[in-house]
Amino acid sequence: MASQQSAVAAMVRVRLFAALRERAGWSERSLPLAADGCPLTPADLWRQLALGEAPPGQAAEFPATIRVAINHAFAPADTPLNPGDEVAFLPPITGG
Amino acid sequence: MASQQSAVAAMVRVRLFAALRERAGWSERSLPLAADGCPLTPADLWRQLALGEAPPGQAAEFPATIRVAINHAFAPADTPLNPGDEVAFLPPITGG
Amino acid sequence: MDAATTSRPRLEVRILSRPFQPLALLEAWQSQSAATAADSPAAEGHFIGRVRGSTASGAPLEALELEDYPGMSETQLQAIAAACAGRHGVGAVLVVHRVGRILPGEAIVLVAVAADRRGPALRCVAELLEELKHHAPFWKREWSGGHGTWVAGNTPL
Amino acid sequence: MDAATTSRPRLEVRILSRPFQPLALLEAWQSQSAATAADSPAAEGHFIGRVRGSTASGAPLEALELEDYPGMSETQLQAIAAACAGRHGVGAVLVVHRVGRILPGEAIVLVAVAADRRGPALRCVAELLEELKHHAPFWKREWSGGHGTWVAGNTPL
Repeated sequence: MASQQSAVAAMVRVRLFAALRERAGWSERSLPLAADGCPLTPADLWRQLALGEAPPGQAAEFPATIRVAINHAFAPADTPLNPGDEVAFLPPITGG
Repeated sequence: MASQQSAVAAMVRVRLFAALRERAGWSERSLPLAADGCPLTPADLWRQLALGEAPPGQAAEFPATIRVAINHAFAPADTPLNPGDEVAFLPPITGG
Repeated sequence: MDAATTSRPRLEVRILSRPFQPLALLEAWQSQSAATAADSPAAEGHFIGRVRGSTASGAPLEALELEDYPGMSETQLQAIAAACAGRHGVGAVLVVHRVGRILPGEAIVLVAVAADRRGPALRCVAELLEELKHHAPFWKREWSGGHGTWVAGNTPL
Repeated sequence: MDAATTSRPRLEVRILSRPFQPLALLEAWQSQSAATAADSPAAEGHFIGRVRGSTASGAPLEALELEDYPGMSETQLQAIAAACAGRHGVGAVLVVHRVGRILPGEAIVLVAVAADRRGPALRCVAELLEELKHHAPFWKREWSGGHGTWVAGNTPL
């Protein structure tokens, strides 16, 4: 039971919106939090998932135009993630 | 007929409002325009009618807080008046 | 809707001696500004001012008495509305002002502006309000304890 | 009415997936803010934003699609409303935002602020509007000629 719980909790949920979602072709994924033991950040996920416009092989800087939310609150892209976190990548906001 | 018309036209109407009206004790008067041939101004009327707070005998400057309207439009207190003009003295405005 | 900024703005000015319902007047004004829903302005700003329950000195207010200079008050409101509408390039302006005896909670003033953008709409409302508070011939008297006192100046921003 | 500035402001935030009538929501909101007419706020500012009839590039617009981040959009609107209300010391704030498919002329956003003075009421409306346009997770897509285009940035002030 305990190991099953920690396996569930050691995932993060990734969400994409609007143009970003359409470019990637998906809106939501669950990923393991730390395969190599290092604390994972949203910027790491961005590269791993090849969400940038640069070809997947090339390491691209995290773009200044994209904002990150962790558990519904804005957060820096280099925030270490915790098990169970929901990470969202938000293209430029155009509401109102 | 002609002389009667010019006698009517050579008057000005004076109107007071709000606190100014209550201090003077009247709201509207008709006065001859030019008894001595000089062009009459609202400031002249103000002194003639002793509308200021200074004792009637003392010549008081036209107060900066009072605005003048001639025929429903704001005007300087030294504007020469024309026959038939309606001159209003307006205490500080407090609408809205 | 670009027509709103290039054609002559629609101005409506009303001085009322009886209580009015701001939202009812806004509804009538909106229905005049757009023949079809798609013609509705992209941005609309409103302001409603109401009588406070107490005097400037903190006593309970029985009523506010609003005196105007009939004839000039309409002319001035119209001139102020036209000037503000022109400066901000807005499509339509509504200004409603009460006169007479006004009870606490009743509306004294309503300003509404329709424009193609939020900036001009909101700036025009604010500017119109300042202009009419200082340049339209209206005077307030507060009635409290059976005694009337002319208000000396406008409330601070 | 001094209570409005000293007590906790009343905040109401709504995200709606169906068309709404701004004046009807304002009426309901007003009736909640004042138990009696005399309790009505002295100053009230409103803003209504509606869908334009044409796209950013001037083509006829069929509809605007508004996507949000459910959960975060409510949280953010609430946080923005609370922060603006606190900064300006206002008594009550209403924020309504549409999502989904919105037709030309339909309302997208409604902001209303009740306060004891005109300055805070109008400034809070303007600031709230800017804040939500830049910091609440909503995205617009314009549909024209059967083709959808994500809007790249907000319209200028």
